[in-house]
Amino acid sequence: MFESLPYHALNGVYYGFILFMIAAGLTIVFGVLGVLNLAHGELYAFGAFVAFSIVGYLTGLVAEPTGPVTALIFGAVVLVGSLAAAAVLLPVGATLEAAFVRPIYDRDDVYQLLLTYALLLILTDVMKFVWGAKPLDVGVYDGLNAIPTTELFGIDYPTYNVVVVAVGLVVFGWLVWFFDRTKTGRIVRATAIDREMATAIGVSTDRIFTLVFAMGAFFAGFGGAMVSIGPGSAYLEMGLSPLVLSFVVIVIGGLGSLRGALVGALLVGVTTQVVTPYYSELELAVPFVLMVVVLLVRPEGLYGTWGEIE
Amino acid sequence: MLEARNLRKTFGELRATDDVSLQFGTTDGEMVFIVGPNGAGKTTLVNLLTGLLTPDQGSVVVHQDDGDGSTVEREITGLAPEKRVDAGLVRSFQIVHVFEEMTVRENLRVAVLSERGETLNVLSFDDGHDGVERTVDDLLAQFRLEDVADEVADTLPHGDRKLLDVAMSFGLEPTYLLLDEPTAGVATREKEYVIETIAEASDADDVTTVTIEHDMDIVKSYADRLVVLHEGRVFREGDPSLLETDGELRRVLLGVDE
Amino acid sequence: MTGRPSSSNDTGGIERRDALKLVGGSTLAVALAGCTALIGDESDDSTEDADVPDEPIEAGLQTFTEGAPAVLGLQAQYGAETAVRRINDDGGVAGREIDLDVVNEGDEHIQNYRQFVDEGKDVTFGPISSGGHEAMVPEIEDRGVVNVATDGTVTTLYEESFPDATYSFRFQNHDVMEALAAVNQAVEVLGADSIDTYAGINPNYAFGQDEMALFSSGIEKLTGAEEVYSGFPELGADDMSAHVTEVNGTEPDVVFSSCWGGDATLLLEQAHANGMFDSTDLLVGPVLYGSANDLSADLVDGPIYSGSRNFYWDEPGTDRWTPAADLVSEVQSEYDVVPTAHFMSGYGAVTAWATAAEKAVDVLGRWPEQDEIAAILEGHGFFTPAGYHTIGADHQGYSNAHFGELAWSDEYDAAILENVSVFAPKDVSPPPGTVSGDWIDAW
Amino acid sequence: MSDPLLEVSNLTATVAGFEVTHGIDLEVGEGEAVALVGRNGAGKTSTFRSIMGLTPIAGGSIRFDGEELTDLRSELIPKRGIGYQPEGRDLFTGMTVEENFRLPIWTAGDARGIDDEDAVVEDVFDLFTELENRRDAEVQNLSGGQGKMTAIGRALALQPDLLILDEPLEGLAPVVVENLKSYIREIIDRDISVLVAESNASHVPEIVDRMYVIERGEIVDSGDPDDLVQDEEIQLLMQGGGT
Amino acid sequence: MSRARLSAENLPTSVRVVLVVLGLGVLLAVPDLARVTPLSFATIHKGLLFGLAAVGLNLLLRHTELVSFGHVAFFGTGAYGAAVLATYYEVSSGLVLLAGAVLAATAVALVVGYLVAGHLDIYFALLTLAFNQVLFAFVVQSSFFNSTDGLSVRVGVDRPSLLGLDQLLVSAGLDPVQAYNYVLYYLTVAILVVVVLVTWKLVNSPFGRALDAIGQDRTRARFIGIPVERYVWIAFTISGIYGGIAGGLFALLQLHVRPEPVLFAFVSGEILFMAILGGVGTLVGPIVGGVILVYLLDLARFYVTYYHALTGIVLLAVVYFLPEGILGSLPALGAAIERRRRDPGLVRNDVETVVTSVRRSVRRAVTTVRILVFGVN
Repeated sequence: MFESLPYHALNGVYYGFILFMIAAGLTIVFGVLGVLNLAHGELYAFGAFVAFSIVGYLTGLVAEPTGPVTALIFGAVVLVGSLAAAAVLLPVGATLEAAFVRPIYDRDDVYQLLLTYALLLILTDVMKFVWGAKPLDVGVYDGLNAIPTTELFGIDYPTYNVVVVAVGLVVFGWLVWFFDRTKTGRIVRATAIDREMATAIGVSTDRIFTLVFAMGAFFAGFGGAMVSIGPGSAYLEMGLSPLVLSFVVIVIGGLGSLRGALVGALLVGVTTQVVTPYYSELELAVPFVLMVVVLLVRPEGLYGTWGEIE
Repeated sequence: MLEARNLRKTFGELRATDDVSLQFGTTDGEMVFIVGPNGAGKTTLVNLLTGLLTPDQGSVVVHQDDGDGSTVEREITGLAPEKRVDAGLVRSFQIVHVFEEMTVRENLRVAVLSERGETLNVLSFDDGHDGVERTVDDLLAQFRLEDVADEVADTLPHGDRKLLDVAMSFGLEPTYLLLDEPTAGVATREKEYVIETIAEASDADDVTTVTIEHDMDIVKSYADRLVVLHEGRVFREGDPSLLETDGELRRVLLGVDE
Repeated sequence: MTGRPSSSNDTGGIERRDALKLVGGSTLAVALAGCTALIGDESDDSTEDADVPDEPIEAGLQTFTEGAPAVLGLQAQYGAETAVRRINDDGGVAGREIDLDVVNEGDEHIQNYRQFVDEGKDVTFGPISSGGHEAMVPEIEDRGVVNVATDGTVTTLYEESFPDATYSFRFQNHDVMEALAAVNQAVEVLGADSIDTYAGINPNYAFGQDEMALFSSGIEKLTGAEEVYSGFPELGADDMSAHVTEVNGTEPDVVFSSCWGGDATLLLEQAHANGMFDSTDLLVGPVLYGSANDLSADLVDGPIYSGSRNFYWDEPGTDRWTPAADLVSEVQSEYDVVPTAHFMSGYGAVTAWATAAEKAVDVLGRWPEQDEIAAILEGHGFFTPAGYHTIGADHQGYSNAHFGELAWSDEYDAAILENVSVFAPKDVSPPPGTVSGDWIDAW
Repeated sequence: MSDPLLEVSNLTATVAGFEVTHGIDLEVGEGEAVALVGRNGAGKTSTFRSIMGLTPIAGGSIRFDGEELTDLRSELIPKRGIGYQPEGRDLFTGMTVEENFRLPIWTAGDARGIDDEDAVVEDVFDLFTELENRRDAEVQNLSGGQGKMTAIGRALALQPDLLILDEPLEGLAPVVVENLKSYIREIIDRDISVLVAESNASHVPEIVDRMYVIERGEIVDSGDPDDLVQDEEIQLLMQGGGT
Repeated sequence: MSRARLSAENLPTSVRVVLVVLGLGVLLAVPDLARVTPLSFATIHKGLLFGLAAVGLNLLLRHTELVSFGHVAFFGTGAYGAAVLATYYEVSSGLVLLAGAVLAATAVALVVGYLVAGHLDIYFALLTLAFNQVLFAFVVQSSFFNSTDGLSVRVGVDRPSLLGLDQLLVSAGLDPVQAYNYVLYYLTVAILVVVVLVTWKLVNSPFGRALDAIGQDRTRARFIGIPVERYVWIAFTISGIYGGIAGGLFALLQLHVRPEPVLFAFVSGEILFMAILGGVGTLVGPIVGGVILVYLLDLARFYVTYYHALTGIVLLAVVYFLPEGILGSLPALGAAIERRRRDPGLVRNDVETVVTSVRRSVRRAVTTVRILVFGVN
């Protein structure tokens, strides 16, 4: 009964990295701006739709993969397309922050929730207007899987999954590098830790907030793009469940903690995938039970410190 | 009597409270003042006594009259703050803690209602208790808050908020009242009045007060006993006249080399 | 029960001659079938003298118009609109045109129905959701405005929960039909003797659970096969690899899946990517073809058979059944999709009601009341491009069930079915008044 | 005398809509070291925060180097050349001492005309020699004195024309206080203007040339520190006695 | 968190009396209003029920200042409580069903409340959300609750009886469905009035003041002797009971209960938004918010294609222009209009303000683009 366990764990790792990419943006925004962005899931969906258009266009320019080399080219084109799709989210996120979120930072939390909920609804219809009401599948999944990866090791693990894990690791690595090593990243951290003091050394918190929200949107969109080039498709309400799961992930990991988001995501991903085949009925409940247990035992989450990115 | 026994509390590498043993209320209505430079551990000690912090080591004990003249010891080290209030232990805060969106009267009313064990009452109106209102009126008068009785707390000048904080503590009819810098930020002319009120109330109701205070004039005039903390330890304990006589104490406390 | 399916070369289960008798000469039936030539220009004037109001018929359809389930819902909408268009082009129902309002069903089925009734709708159609339909039935009975469900195929609904419904009908067959058609198809492809083990991957809600249960009892009856795995990914899942992995681990002869919409594409994509077709001989799915327009050529590659409920657009063949002749091109030019079974859900629901209403006007000589239309709908027979349908005395639809091998068509740029088998209603669904479970047990 | 570097006139600041300072006037000349002395809560911190643009101003003006600061966005004020060590430390926790020094250069270095970032950082370490071997320590692990030094160092890294220090000596052990005083004197010797707040008047004469006494949000006296510290009335005030 | 003091309570008593009478009048007239206007009676009824749940949520939100993301758990528990009694125990008395609803919700609220009472802020919010989703997952998986198809609230096909009042109306010649809905509606109104009165009494009692104390300064509350966690627990349970009553009535209204509409966590969010929309600082604002949001969510789709956006824009407008929610902002709005009537010159200022803020927004957007193109700093 349990001989497939390693496969389930591998599937969980892949799923965890998908969750991580979505949750990372949410946790950054929350960590720095202190705003729980309910529209995050829609930005993720937005990324998926944009990826449908951009990746679809780009792969239309290259041939379907026929051998390992063309497959690699194909894969590269898809990845570039996904990045381009996520990049579209940068101005979207920045505009949302500057136009809508900024005026209400000093309002009560609940109004921020209401505002981001309103944005969620509006974004949904923006997508409906642009891409229509039906699910869209860019259909590059098969082409991606034509790149041989794990077959070389005799494991039947779709190349797409390998790509997601690799990309997820790169995203994590990049984020850690950004916040630990770059000037801008450390300025962002300083702003998160102490807004006033950051101002007092010359940081424009307005700009940092815009940047961070744009970044959050970028990673949400990138997560969406990665899903959209995978076996799933882009559809309007696709953001709801990842949004709720992202809450779970960042709470388990500790609010504002990147490492926490990664560990939380992998924990949720692997647990869900390992439990699901044996106890299907628990699939929905697993992440939440996990979160309740973590919060009751460690109220701060596994890593987190409030408002600090680490 | 309220007693600290070998209390110790560390934060990281910092020993905020280091093996402190003290007794308060050895005489009825005693006024003890705790003084010491910033960082001496005064507030930490009060937090340990009132249950905001749990000590790493040591215990907090109250000696209670068991009714037939003898006293029993009751250890309250692990007791929740609200339970300590029942045991007669009340405090005010250095940073004002009042209910910002309530009026002054409402603030006092909650305290008095709580003291009377009425807070679970849902059948009456909060302002429908004559006895409570009389007490609130008394407190308002006692702390000169009548004029601002219907002002919302967060619109009050700092001094009045401070007075309100202290007044709420008095509304709880404490046996032991721990006051963390009750006069900090209070206008100078009102300072005397605040401390005078505390002294009077302490006398009248046999309340033992433990007050953190920086103003040495006040300490000199009102202290029955002085406790000097320095670097987490009890540096001196005794008569307030020490302030005049003890050179080392003056240096530590006032930063004055003489 | 023999389990012996009729093939597509038969007459399609229902005898044409019987069917034509039931048409009763109504122009409408012909219009709906999409072929006025069927009875030439011999028009029937009986409804023209009837006492019928002038204003159009207000009709409401609730269906999933957006998001993941729109894969099915929009097809139903296209179907209903196409039927309405044809009816109106042909002069309406006893001279009355139909005005169709479409609304997204969401999770608010009862609320939607109430709103339609409050707006004064003469008839309502929908929903897709089976749970939503179940919730609506008593409300429909209370309000007394006829609703013909497009879908909502809970098996037990009219068998056990509401055996005495008056105003609530369902055009689609109940889901026992699809599950049993899948059983029969599997037996036909692999042979009963070669099926020793089976597995299931079904959406984790009432529909998926029911379908799996029905498939299990059916296949065990016919082949004595043993279930080796049954997984239930949540509806609208992001990932099914756990279940595919388990299937790979247990290597069943047949895999059954009632996944639909995005779940169906997800399943096929992950099944291919994880090499599931190396581990199993056959995948049968009653509603996979619902995603015909969202599949790609590589996804339909493999031993995959899909049901298409009571309608597959190439069956009966257009050369033999002219009403279907123009349909695909009409739908493709109008909506840029090939029609699927859910198209017929919408088309058929509207047609069922419209033909019944027309028949009622014929009989009564005036516009019928709700209960009169309802009475006529019981046991009502009518044609659509899919052939002949009846609404049983138990208020649910009975029509032929279609099943075939998934294949790719460059011509249509969509998935198609090849080697379509057609199962007569009596072979795959219990007679009205019999509970499905009991019926299968009695095989 | 030329125009003062910093000129605060008639400054009224509000916190939560409540006036915390009333008509403050003070000046700091080029290269001058000035103290603002008063008890806890007298209005020192509010005055400083107003200068830094962190506390809203209800009236009055703040001129720095001939420019009006009151309309300036607060993040531009450090870029004009004011370094600020807030009361407490408010260091950027989770980051090293060195990072705390580099941050202001990254944000305001261009505006301050700093070309050689490393040179500036080393300069700060040269001043606070005992931070040298704590360079890579995360700031939350520093002792009280080291924390204060880091906070001052961070303000210095801006290469400010004016350094505002809010109770730099508060809460430190006497030895450390002496140490820190000598550092501050060294900074003053580098021709940086300093405005320092103190609640303990006794330190002041050793550090500054001139002092203001603040009480209840108003400047009540100013002059030579040596004279003022001897003044009975000021002593009384500082100890909190009545007037 | 600090909230401005309740503006609505600053209204003169006479105005308030007029408003109360007006409100009650409108409530009572809804069935007739719905007959002569295109307003949907059923939707308003549903909105009132969600509003009732939002009143319960607001008890926590306004007084203890805790944001619950899991309030629909109690609404759903209540609804299912009634459905289980009807389906499995053939209970046909509406009152008994309602009692079952309240009992079920109370039990769940007691358990959840005990576990979350010590948590604050976002942790409280997300814990309540988690319990909500665990409950949802449990019901969806359970064949006892008939998983996603849900349970009927009828015995057979019969509607529950409502104290025989509906029968009375039927014998007076009313259509049975209409009779049932009218009686249920007026029962709802009666319960609503009672609940509002009880809430009013509650929040103005010593206990209510203690809850305010907890919300405004937990530490202080503790140090005046209030057992904070216990009181939060009690308040949480009371708020859950409101949810249960509303859910039970909803079960009686819909006569069928399915998990998504009454247990899914997003509906919890909607209840929260109802309270904010109507006015957190007011007693009956959440009811107004409930009716409006339910109306938008349920019926906007009948009228416009982009109904999500419509709802979103309404909410945006409330956030920006009615900062205290609809009811909460009425006094300020009234005063502003009154001022402008007396001094029309102010309108010009308003226009200027709008122009300036638009210009500022444009400038911000330009800056934003510049940041993106040239990077930060």
